Amino acid sequence: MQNNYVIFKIPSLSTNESFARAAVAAFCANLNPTIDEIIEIKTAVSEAVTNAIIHGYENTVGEIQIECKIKGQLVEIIVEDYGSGIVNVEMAREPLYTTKPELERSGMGFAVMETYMDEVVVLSEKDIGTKVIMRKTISERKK
Amino acid sequence: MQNNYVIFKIPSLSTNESFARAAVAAFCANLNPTIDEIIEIKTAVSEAVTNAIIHGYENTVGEIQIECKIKGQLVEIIVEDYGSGIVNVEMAREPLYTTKPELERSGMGFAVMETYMDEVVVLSEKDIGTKVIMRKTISERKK
Amino acid sequence: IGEIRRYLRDNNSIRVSRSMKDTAYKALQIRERLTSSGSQEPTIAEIANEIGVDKEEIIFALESIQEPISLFEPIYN
Ligand SMILES: Nc1ncnc2c1ncn2[C@@H]1O[C@H](COP(=O)(O)OP(=O)(O)O)[C@@H](O)[C@H]1O
Ligand SMILES: Nc1ncnc2c1ncn2[C@@H]1O[C@H](COP(=O)(O)OP(=O)(O)O)[C@@H](O)[C@H]1O
Ligand SMILES: [Mg+2]
Ligand SMILES: [Mg+2]
Repeated sequence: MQNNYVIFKIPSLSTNESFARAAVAAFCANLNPTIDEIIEIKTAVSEAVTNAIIHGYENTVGEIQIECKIKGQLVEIIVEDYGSGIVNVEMAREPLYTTKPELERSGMGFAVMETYMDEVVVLSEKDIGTKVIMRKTISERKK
Repeated sequence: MQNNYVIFKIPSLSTNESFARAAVAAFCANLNPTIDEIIEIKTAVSEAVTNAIIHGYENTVGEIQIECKIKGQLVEIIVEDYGSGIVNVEMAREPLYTTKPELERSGMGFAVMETYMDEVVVLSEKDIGTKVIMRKTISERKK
Repeated sequence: IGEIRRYLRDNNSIRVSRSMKDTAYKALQIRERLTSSGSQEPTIAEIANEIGVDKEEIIFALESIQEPISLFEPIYN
């Protein structure tokens, strides 16, 4: 299986969330994942994209870039925004931590990403943006 | 219906043709097309992407950029490569004209694009690349 | 999350390629049914609504049952 990648840029409209996760899932379909694995990837991507929309670009619309790289059975997904950034990443990553309790946010987005992906790296800088890097290895299956 | 767009970049591997056309069609899903309209969009995009792969990047692999812009019920799709370019666009667009008869190419790619899309514009320059702009209006349907 | 994981594990052995094909066939059946009963051709949104999936999924699912277009074959109708 060849190395492959796709990079998408979309505006941070909530209508694009379903497109983003369906597109990433379809791109990963070549690795022959199980339904579970695809649901996990879609859910993790959804959390990262939602964060970019409601936190990164809170009162505005900006561009979100999603990169999906495949190397063998390894998938790496990067969700990037050029919005508000996170001041304290360690604190933000704590389960239940949210800056939007009034929106009934659960504060569980990062916890979900960490549960469903093998590795999650968050790079962020105030007023510059946020980059969430997630990796997952899809198990090989007997052909 | 809001203005919206997606820009995506993928390497010119034949395995990406299927993903590229489905991704464009999926993005157009917001316009509420029928399955027939989806097939028409996919077929036109397929032709343009195949051309970028086999002609634009003939003996190599390069990047293809696909942009899809939506304004109301109008969709504009741009397929761009930075490869060999077309020396004589008018001649290339003639039905049955092909530079690859040995591959049993039909020379009908542009004719197909023109049949399924409302408008096709081709911009190209030798050794710089090719840009195919296609537009289609999706009829409104009762919800 | 524990609950979600338990629910998901029930689908464990099924590959996504299989479920995508199923969605595609359902979509085509619905289209067939609605068209032959005299109604206008259904839209992707109507079909997605009936199956209960995102409309983008219907489109990627339909792609999964399409024969890959050979780069060496004439493609026009
Ligand atoms: N892309 C982002 N841009 C700015 N802030 C973010 C971003 N992603 C996450 N955050 C911050 O991290 C917090 C925790 O995120 P998360 O775990 O997804 O919980 P929730 O979204 O429910 O608040 C958010 O409340 C927000 O303050
Ligand atoms: N992206 C491209 N880059 C370079 N040449 C191209 C490109 N697209 C089309 N062409 C040229 O235009 C011709 C006609 O294209 P087309 O109508 O699709 O027919 P076919 O692909 O079957 O040859 C090709 O044979 C090729 O010479
Ligand atoms: Mg969140
Ligand atoms: Mg062609």
